[in-house]
Amino acid sequence: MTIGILLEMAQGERRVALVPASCASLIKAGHSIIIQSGAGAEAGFPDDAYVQVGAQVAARAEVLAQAACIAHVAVPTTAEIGEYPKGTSVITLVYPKRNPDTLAALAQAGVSVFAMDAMPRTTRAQNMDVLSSQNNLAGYKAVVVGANAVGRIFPLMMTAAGTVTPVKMLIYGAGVAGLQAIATAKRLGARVEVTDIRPETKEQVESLGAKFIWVEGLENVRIEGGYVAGVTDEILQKQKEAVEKSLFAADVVITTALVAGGKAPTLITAEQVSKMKFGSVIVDMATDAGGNCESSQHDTQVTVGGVTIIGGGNLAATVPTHASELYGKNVVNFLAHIAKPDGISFDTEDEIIKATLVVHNGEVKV
Amino acid sequence: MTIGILLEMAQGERRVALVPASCASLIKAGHSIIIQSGAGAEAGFPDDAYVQVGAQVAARAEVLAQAACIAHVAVPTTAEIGEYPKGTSVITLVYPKRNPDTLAALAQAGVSVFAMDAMPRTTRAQNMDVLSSQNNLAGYKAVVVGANAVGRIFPLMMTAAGTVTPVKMLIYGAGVAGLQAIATAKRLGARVEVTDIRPETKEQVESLGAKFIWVEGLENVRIEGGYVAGVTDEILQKQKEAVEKSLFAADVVITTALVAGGKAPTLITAEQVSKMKFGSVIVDMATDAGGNCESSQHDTQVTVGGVTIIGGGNLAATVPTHASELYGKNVVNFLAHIAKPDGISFDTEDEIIKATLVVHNGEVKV
Amino acid sequence: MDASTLQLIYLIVLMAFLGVELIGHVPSVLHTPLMSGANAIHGVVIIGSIIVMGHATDTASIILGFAAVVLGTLNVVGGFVVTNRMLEMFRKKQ
Amino acid sequence: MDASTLQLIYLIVLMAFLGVELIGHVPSVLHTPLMSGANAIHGVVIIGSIIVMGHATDTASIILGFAAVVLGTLNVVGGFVVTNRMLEMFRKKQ
Amino acid sequence: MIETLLPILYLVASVTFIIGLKMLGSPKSARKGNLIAGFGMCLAIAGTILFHTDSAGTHLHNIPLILGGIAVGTIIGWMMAVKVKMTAMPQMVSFFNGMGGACAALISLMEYKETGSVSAGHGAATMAGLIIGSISFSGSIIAYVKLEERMGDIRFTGQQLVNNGLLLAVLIVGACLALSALTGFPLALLLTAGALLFGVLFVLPIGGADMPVVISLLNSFTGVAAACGGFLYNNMPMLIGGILVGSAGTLLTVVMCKSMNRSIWNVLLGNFSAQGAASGATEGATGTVREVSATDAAVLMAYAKTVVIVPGYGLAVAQAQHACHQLENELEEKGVTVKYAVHPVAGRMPGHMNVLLAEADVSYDKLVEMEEINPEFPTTDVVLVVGANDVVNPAAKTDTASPIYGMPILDVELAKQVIVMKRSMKAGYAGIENELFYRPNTSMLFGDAKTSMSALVAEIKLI
Amino acid sequence: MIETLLPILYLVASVTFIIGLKMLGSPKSARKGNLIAGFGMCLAIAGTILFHTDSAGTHLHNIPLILGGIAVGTIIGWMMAVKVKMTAMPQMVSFFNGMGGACAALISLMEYKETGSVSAGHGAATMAGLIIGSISFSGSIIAYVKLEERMGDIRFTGQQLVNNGLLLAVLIVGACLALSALTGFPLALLLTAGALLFGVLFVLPIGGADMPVVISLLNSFTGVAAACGGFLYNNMPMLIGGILVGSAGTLLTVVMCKSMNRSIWNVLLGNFSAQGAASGATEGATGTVREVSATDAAVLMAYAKTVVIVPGYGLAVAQAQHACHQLENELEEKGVTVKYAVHPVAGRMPGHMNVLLAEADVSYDKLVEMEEINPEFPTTDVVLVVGANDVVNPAAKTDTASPIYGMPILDVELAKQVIVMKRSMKAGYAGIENELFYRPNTSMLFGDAKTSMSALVAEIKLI
Ligand SMILES: NC(=O)c1ccc[n+]([C@@H]2O[C@H](COP(=O)([O-])OP(=O)(O)OC[C@H]3O[C@@H](n4cnc5c(N)ncnc54)[C@H](OP(=O)(O)O)[C@@H]3O)[C@@H](O)[C@H]2O)c1
Ligand SMILES: NC(=O)c1ccc[n+]([C@@H]2O[C@H](COP(=O)([O-])OP(=O)(O)OC[C@H]3O[C@@H](n4cnc5c(N)ncnc54)[C@H](OP(=O)(O)O)[C@@H]3O)[C@@H](O)[C@H]2O)c1
Ligand SMILES: NC(=O)c1ccc[n+]([C@@H]2O[C@H](COP(=O)([O-])OP(=O)(O)OC[C@H]3O[C@@H](n4cnc5c(N)ncnc54)[C@H](O)[C@@H]3O)[C@@H](O)[C@H]2O)c1
Ligand SMILES: NC(=O)c1ccc[n+]([C@@H]2O[C@H](COP(=O)([O-])OP(=O)(O)OC[C@H]3O[C@@H](n4cnc5c(N)ncnc54)[C@H](O)[C@@H]3O)[C@@H](O)[C@H]2O)c1
Repeated sequence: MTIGILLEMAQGERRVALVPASCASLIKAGHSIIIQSGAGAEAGFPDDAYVQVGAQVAARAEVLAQAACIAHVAVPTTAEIGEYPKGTSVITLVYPKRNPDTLAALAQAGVSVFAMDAMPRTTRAQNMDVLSSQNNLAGYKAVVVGANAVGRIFPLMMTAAGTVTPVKMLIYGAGVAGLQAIATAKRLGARVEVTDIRPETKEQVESLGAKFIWVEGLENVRIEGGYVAGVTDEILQKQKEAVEKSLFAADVVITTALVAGGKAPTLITAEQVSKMKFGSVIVDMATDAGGNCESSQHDTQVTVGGVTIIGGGNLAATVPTHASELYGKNVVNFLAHIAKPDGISFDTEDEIIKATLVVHNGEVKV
Repeated sequence: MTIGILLEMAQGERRVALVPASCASLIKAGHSIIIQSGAGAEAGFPDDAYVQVGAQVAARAEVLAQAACIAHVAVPTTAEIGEYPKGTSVITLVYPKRNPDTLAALAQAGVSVFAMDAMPRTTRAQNMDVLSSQNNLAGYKAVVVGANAVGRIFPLMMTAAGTVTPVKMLIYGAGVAGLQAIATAKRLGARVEVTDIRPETKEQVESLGAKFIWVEGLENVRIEGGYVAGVTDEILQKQKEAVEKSLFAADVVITTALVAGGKAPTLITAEQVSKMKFGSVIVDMATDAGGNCESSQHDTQVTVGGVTIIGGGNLAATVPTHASELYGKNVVNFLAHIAKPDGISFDTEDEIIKATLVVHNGEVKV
Repeated sequence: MDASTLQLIYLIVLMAFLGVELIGHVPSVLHTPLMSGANAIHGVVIIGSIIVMGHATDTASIILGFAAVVLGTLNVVGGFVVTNRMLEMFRKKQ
Repeated sequence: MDASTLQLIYLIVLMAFLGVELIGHVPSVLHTPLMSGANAIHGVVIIGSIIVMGHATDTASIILGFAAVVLGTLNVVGGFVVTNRMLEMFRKKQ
Repeated sequence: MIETLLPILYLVASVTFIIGLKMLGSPKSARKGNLIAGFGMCLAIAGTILFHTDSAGTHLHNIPLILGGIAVGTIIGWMMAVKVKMTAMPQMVSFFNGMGGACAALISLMEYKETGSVSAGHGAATMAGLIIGSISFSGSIIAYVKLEERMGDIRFTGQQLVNNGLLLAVLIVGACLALSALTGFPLALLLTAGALLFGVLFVLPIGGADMPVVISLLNSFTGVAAACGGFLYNNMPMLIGGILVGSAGTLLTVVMCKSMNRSIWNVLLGNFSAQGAASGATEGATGTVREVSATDAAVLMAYAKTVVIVPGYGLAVAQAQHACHQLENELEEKGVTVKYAVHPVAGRMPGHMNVLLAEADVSYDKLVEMEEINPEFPTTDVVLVVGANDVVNPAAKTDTASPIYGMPILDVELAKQVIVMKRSMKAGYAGIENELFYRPNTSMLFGDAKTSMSALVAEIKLI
Repeated sequence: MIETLLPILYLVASVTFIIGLKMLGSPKSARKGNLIAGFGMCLAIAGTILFHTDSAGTHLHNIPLILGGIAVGTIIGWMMAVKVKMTAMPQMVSFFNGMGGACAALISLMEYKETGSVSAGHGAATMAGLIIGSISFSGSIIAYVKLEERMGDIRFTGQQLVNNGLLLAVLIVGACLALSALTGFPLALLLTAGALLFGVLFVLPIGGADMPVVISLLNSFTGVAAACGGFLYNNMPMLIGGILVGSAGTLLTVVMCKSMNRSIWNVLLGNFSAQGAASGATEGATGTVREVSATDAAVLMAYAKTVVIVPGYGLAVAQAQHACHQLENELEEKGVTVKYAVHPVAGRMPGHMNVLLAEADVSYDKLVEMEEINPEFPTTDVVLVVGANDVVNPAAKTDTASPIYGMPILDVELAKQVIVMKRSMKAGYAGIENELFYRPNTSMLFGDAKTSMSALVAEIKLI
C-alpha cells in the first residue's frame, strides 16, 4: 500500500506524521512511502533523510494522487479536506467530540478516517496511543514554557547574595501530561503541589515526590476506562476551595485537566486569577478543549493584572523532532495492526478499529 | 543619604536596582529611599511593596532631584546620562572595558560612577559580586531558553512509542554561568560536555557530573586572579579541534566564554555552524562582549541552515524577580561597605572602592 | 566433685558458648552447608568405633564394630564431600 | 600426661579462642571501656588473695595477705566503677 | 615421645573443628573451613589408628578390618555424595547424619555389652549415647525418606500421647540401666528398639517444608551422642567435636525457625494442629510461592556474574530509587555486571522509570530497552524485579483472554533466578494474577521495596 | 549440699565473665555487660569467703581482716574511680591494673614462701605469676605516671640491650626457682625486684600517645598472672577470668595497633628509633591533629542528639551527596536530628551545594542558612564537615591578614565535637591553613568523602 505524507497546514503544526525511521519500518513491512518535499523540515528531518530510507519525495499533488492512505498529524483543516481524493484513508488526530463539523466534512469528502486520538486506553493499544506519547512531551514542555515565562528561577539556591527561594508550582490534573510536568518541575527544583479528582492519582503523584492536595469525598469519585465518570459539582466546589491557598501562593500553574474528550472543566475562574501573585504564570494546556482557566486564550499569551496566562494547546508541536518520532512509531504500530501490504482492514469486529474508525463509507461513526 | 531608584530605560531591561527587602535594609541602616513609580513593576514588585517598607514613591524628575546616589542596573544609556544631576553618585553596571564612550559621557556629566561589574573577585567581596549573582541566574536561564527553542526534550525516556534519546549539550566556558548551566542541563536530563581553558575547571565540571573535554597543553595555561592570563592561539586551535566532534553532535550549545572583561573569544566559526546538526540550537551568552559564535547577533534569534542561534546577552534580565533580589542584596552589601548615612566614601586606599570607582571628579579612572 | 569432672563441666559449658559464638551471624543461604559441615564434624564419632573395633575380640563385636566403622566413615566422608559440593556456588568468579 | 592436665590445656586453648571470638568486631570507641572492663575482670585475682589471707598464720603473711586483699579489691572496685563511668556516654537518649 | 603425639594430634584436630566451623559461617571462607575441618578429621583418625593405646598400653587390634571398614565407607560415602543431585542435598545430609547416629548407638551398645555400667556417670553417658544415637538414626532415615517423597506425613489421633509415653518409657529404662537398677544386654537391645521407634514416630507427622529444621535438630542430637562417646573413652576430639556440633546445631535450629518466623516448638509440635502445615512456602491458586530472605537474596546476587534489575511502579511508590542505585554500586564493586531492564510502560507515565533512575544518578548507559535485554535473560544469573508486575507477566504471551495479551513483556522467567520485591501477592495495574510468582526459579522478597532494598545493601556489604 | 554450692557459684561467675565481656563489645549492651560481670565477681568473692575449704575441709581464717581489707579497698577504689576526670580515665585504668598485678605477685610470693615449688607445673605457675604480676605492676605505675605527665620519655643508648639482658636474667632465675634448681625466699624477693625493674625499663621509653596500647598489653599480662593464681589454687573463676582477659586483651592490643596502622612490635620497640614517636596524632604547624576512625565517628554521631552536616566543595568532587543523604536517613532513624548548614559560597558556583543535595533528594526543609544555623552550633553535639574548608575557617573572623578575613563563616568550632572529612591536610580554594583542624574538639576522618561516607553508613547500621 502506498502511504502518503503531507506538509501539515494547520497553524503552528511543526510535526510530521512519519519520520524516516518509521518510513523504514513501513517499507520493510511491504508498504511504499511518498512524501511531500519539505514535509519533515520543520521537525528536523530534511528530504534527504527520507530518500535514504527508500521513500519517494514528490510534490503535494503527486502525493495526494498516489497515496491510498495518508498519515497526518493535526486535525485536518477545511482546505486539506477539500484536497483528499475520494476513497483515501486518512490516519490523523481528529478529536471527534470537539470537532463535529470536521467529521461531517470528512464524511462528505468520502474518505475513511482513523482518529488516532480515539485509541482505546488499553494495555494492548498502548504503543499506538498518541495521546500518551504526545501529552507526555507536552507535559514536559509546559514546564519549560512556564520556566521561560516566569521571572524567577525554579531551584532553591543559597548564595553569597542571599537565598533564592524555590518556585511554587501547582498542577491541575495528574494524567499523562500532568505527571510528566510534575517530574520535570521536580527535576528543576520546584516545590510542586498537585490536584486531580481521580483518587488513585494520589499515590502516583507522591511516587514522583510531589504533594497531592486531598479533597474531601475524593474517594467516592467513579472511574471508567481510566477516565472520570461522574464528577459532582459539589466535589468540584470542594476542590476549588482546597486548592485556593496553593493557587494564590503559586508562581507557576499548569493545568492539564480534561474529561474524556469533551469540554475541559473550568478550574480557575477570572476572579481567582485576579487574586493570584503578581508575576505568576499559568500555562493552560487544555485550551484546545476550551481551557481550564477562564482567562486563557487558545495558543496565545495574555497578561491579566500581573499574571501571565499562556494558552498552550499544542505544546507537543513545539518539540517536533521527538514528537514526530513518537507519533510516527504510534502510526507504524497502528498500521501493523490494521493494514497489510495490500490494503487496510475496516473490520469493526476489532476493538481498536471499531474505536478509531470515525468516518467510513460517507458515514460518521460516533 | 537619599538613594534613588529609577525605571530602567535600556531595552529589554526588566530588573530593578533595589527590591523592597533591600530598601528595608538600607532604611534600617539610616538611608532614605526614593523610587520612581513603576520602577519595580516589571520585576514583580509593585509600588505598594516599596511604600510598605518605608520608601517614598515619586515621579522620575523628583527622584533625580532628591537622590544623592542612584542605584541602577543596566549600563546607562545616553538619555539617562543626560538626566543625572552633576555630583550624583551612580552605582550601576558599566563594563568599562567594553564601553569607553559611556564612561567618557559619564565623566563629562560630572557624576561619580561605581561599576558593580568591576568588583574584585576576592572572597571578601563575594557578597557584592554582581557578576556571580547575575551570571548564575543567566546560566540557568540559558538552558531554559535552549530547552524552549530546541525541537527535542532533554531527558532520556523509554516509552511505549519508542525511546527518546537525551539531548546532547555542549557548553563553552565553565565560569559561574557555565557551571550553573551544567547543573541545570543535568537536572533536566541532558548529556553534557564542557570545554574551558582553565585547567582547574575540569574538577569543577566533573563535580557536577558532566564530561570535561580535555585539550592537550591545557595544564600550561596561566591564571591570574581567577581569569585566564595568556592563552596562546595554539591552544585555542587545539581546543577547536578537540571539541569539534562534540559540537557537530550537539543538539544544544551554550557559550559563556569571556576573557577578563574584554572582547569574547570567537569559539564557533560560521563554517562550523554550517556543519552542525539540523535543528540544533546555540545560545550565545557572550553577545554583549561580541559573542562566542561568529553567526550570533546581539539579543536576537537567527536561523542559519537549520541551526537556531540565540543571542542571549542579558538573560538575567529575563528572570527579573530573582535577579533584582540578588542585585539589590549586592548593592546593599556594597553600600554597607562604602557609605555611611551621611554619604559615600571615595577613599581609593580601599581595594574595593579602588576597583569599582571608574568615574570620579570628571575623570575616567580605568 | 573431683577436679577432672569439674573441668569437664567447664569444658562443656565453654564449648557450648564457643559453638554459639562461632555461628553468630550466619546468612541463611549458609544454613544448609553449615548444617552439613557440622554433620561431617560429628562424624568424629568414628574414632569411638575404631577404638571399640580395635579392642573387639568376639565375632559379634567385630561385626558390630565393623558396621560402626563403616557407618562412621560414611558420615565423615559423605558429610565433607556433600558440604564441599554445596559450597561450590561460593567459588569466586574469575 | 594425666587427664586433668590434658583437660586444663584444652580449657586454656578453648578460652583463648573464646576470648578472641568474643572481642571480634569492636568499634574503636569501645576499646578503652573494653580494656577497662577486662581489667576489672582480672581483678578476680582477689580470690587468690582471700584464700591466701584465709590460710595465713604468721604476721608477715597476714600483712602481705592484707595488702594483697586491698590491692585486689582496688582492682575490682575501681575497675568496674571506672568502666561504668566511661560507658555513661552510651546511655540511650530519652 | 610417641605417647604425647596423639594428644597433640587430637588437640590440633579439635582446633581445626573450631576454626572450620567458624569459617563455615561466612561465604568467603566456607569452602576453606570445610577442608580444614576435614583435614583435622583425617589427622584424628590416622592418629587413633597409629597411636591409640588403652590404659594397659596395648595398641589397637583388627587394623586391617578397620582399614577395610574405612575403605568401604569411603567408597560408598564418596559415591553417594558426588552422585546426588543438588536438589537432593538436604536428604543426603540427613542420611549421613543418620549414619553418625547409628555409629554412636552401636558404640554405646558394644560398650554396654563389654563393661555394663561402671559408674553413674559412665552409665549415663552410655545410655545417653545409645538413646540419642538411635533416635537420631531412625529420625534421620525417616526424614530422608520423606524428603525423597517416598512417604507422606502420617498423623493419627493420640499420636502425641503415644510419643510422650514412649519417650518417658525409654528414659526410665535408660536411667535404670545407667544406675544399674536394671541390667542385661537384651534390655539394652529393647531400649534401642524403643529409641528407634520414638525417632520414627517423632519425625513422621512433621511436614516436608519443616524437614530442614528437623534435620538440623537431629544433627545436633548426633553431636551430643558423639560427645557421650568422647566422655566414655575420655577422647577429647570426640568431646569437643560433639559438643561443638551440639551447641552450634541447636543455635542453628533456632535461627532457622526464626528465619521462618516460627518458634521451634511450633515446628516440632505444631503439626498436630490443623493449620500445622503453614511454612515458608505458601500454596497459591497456581502453585507454590517461595519466599526468600534479604540475606539469601544478597548472597545470590553477590555471587552472580550478571544481575538485571527490573524496576516497576512499586519502585516509584516506595521511592526506592536511591537505595537501588546503591545496590547497583555495591554489586558492581563485587564484580557483578548490573543492568536495568526498562519496560516501555513500567510505572504510570511514559518515562516514569527514567525519571526515577535519573534522579538517583543511575548512568544512562546502564538502562537497556526491552528489545535489547530480552535475548540476554537466558544467560542472566539473577533478575531482581523491584515492584514491577504487569510488565513481567508471562500471561501477556500465552493467555489470549488476558487484558494484557499481546503486550510485549520482559522475559525475566528465562533467567536462572528471579527475585521479586513487592509487598504482597496483590495484582498490579491490570488487576491480573501473575504466574511468574509461582515459577520454580522465582522467589519473593516481601516488603516495601525501599526497606527490602536497604536490607539487601546492608547484607551485601557484609559478604 | 554446701560443698557443691561453691563450684556452682564459681561456674556462674565464670559465665558472667564471658557474657559480660561479650556485651562490652557493643555500645548497646556494654553498660549492662559491665554490671553483669561485676555481679558475677561479687558472687565469686562472697562464695569464696563463705564456702571455701582447703583440701582438709577447714574454712578460711582471718575473716574480719579479709572483710576489713575489702572495705578499705572498696572505699579507696570507689573514691578514686568516681573522682577521676573523664580525661584521666586511661591512667586510672592503668593504676587499677597495676594493683591487680601487685596482688597476683604478692599471692605468688606468699605461695612460694609457704610451699616453695612443689612440682614443675606448680613452680612454673608460681614464678610466672610472680614475674608477670610484678612487671604488670611496675609497668602500669610508670604508664600511670607518664600519662599524668609527671614524667617524660626516658631513652638512653643500649637501653634495649639492658632490657633484654634483664629479662633474660629474670626468666632464668625464675625457671631455676620453679624447677627447684635454686631455692630460697630471698632469691624470690630478688627475682621480684628484677621483674619490677624490667617493668619500669620496658615502659620508660614508650611515647605518651602509645600508652593505651601498653596499658592494654599490661592488662592482658595481669590476666595471665591471675590465671597462674587460678592454676595454683585450682580455682576455675581465676583461671577462666584470667585467660579470658589474657586472650581478649592480647587481641585488643593488636586491634588497637592496627587501628593506628602500626604493628605491635613497632609500638613496643619502635621507640628506640628516631621516628618512633609518630602515632595517631600528628604534630602540625599549629598543633596536634587527631584522627578518628569511621567506627568512632559513627558511634559519636549515632549517640548524638543533633548532628549538623556542613557540605563543601569536597562533597561535590567526591560525588558523595547520595551517601550523605543516606547517612542522614540512618541517623534520623536512630533518633538523631540532622540538619545541613549551607554556607553561601560553599563549592565553586552559587548554589553548588543546593544542586548536589537536591540531586540526592535531601529535603529543602533540612537545609539551613548560615545566619540561622550559627546560633545553634553551641548546642550541637556533632558537626560533620564534608569536604569543606574555607567556609569553616575561623581565620576569617580573627586573622586580619587572611585573604578571607571578613567573610562570615559557619561557627562549627563552637559545637561539642567536629569531625572533618577530607583527603589530606591540604588547603582549600583560598589556599590558607585552617586552624580548626587543630582544635581539641576537632578530629579528622581522612579519605575520599564518598568512601568515608559509605564507611560511616555501614558502621552506623551496625550500631
Ligand atoms: N507507563 C505508562 O505510561 C502507564 C500509564 C498508565 C498505566 N500503565 C500500566 O501500569 C502498569 C505498569 O507495570 P508495572 O509492572 O510497572 O507496575 P504494576 O503492574 O502496577 O505493578 C506494580 C507492583 O508494585 C508493587 N508495589 C507497589 N508499591 C510497592 C512498594 N512500596 N514496595 C514494593 N512493591 C510495591 C505492587 O505490589 P504490592 O501491592 O504487592 O506491593 C504492584 O504489584 C502496566 O499495566 C501499564 O500498562 C502504564
Ligand atoms: N560558591 C561560589 O560561588 C564560589 C565560586 C568560586 C570560589 N569559591 C570559593 O570556594 C571556597 C568554597 O569553600 P569550601 O569550604 O566549599 O571548599 P574549599 O575551601 O575549597 O575546601 C574543599 C576541601 O575539600 C576537600 N576535598 C576535595 N576533594 C575531596 C574529596 N574527594 N573527598 C574529601 N575531601 C575532598 C579538600 O581537601 P583535601 O584536598 O585535603 O581533600 C578541600 O580542602 C571558598 O573559598 C569560596 O570563596 C566559591
Ligand atoms: N492502559 C494504559 O496503559 C494507559 C495508557 C495511557 C493512559 N492511561 C490512563 O488513562 C487515563 C487518562 O490519562 P490522560 O492523561 O489521557 O487524561 P486526560 O488528558 O483525559 O486528563 C488529564 C487529567 O485531568 C484530570 N482531571 C479531570 N477533571 C479534573 C478536575 N476537575 N480537577 C483536576 N483534575 C481533573 C483527570 O483525572 C486526568 O488525570 C489515566 O488513568 C492514564 O493512566 C492508561
Ligand atoms: N573568589 C571568589 O570567591 C569568586 C567569586 C566568583 C567567581 N570567582 C572566580 O572567578 C573566575 C571567573 O568566573 P566568571 O564566571 O566570571 O568567568 P568569565 O565570565 O570571565 O568567563 C567564563 C568562563 O569562560 C572561560 N573561557 C575563557 N576563554 C575560553 C575559551 N577560549 N574556551 C573556553 N572557555 C573559555 C573562562 O575560563 C571562564 O571559566 C572563576 O574562577 C570563578 O570561580 C571567584
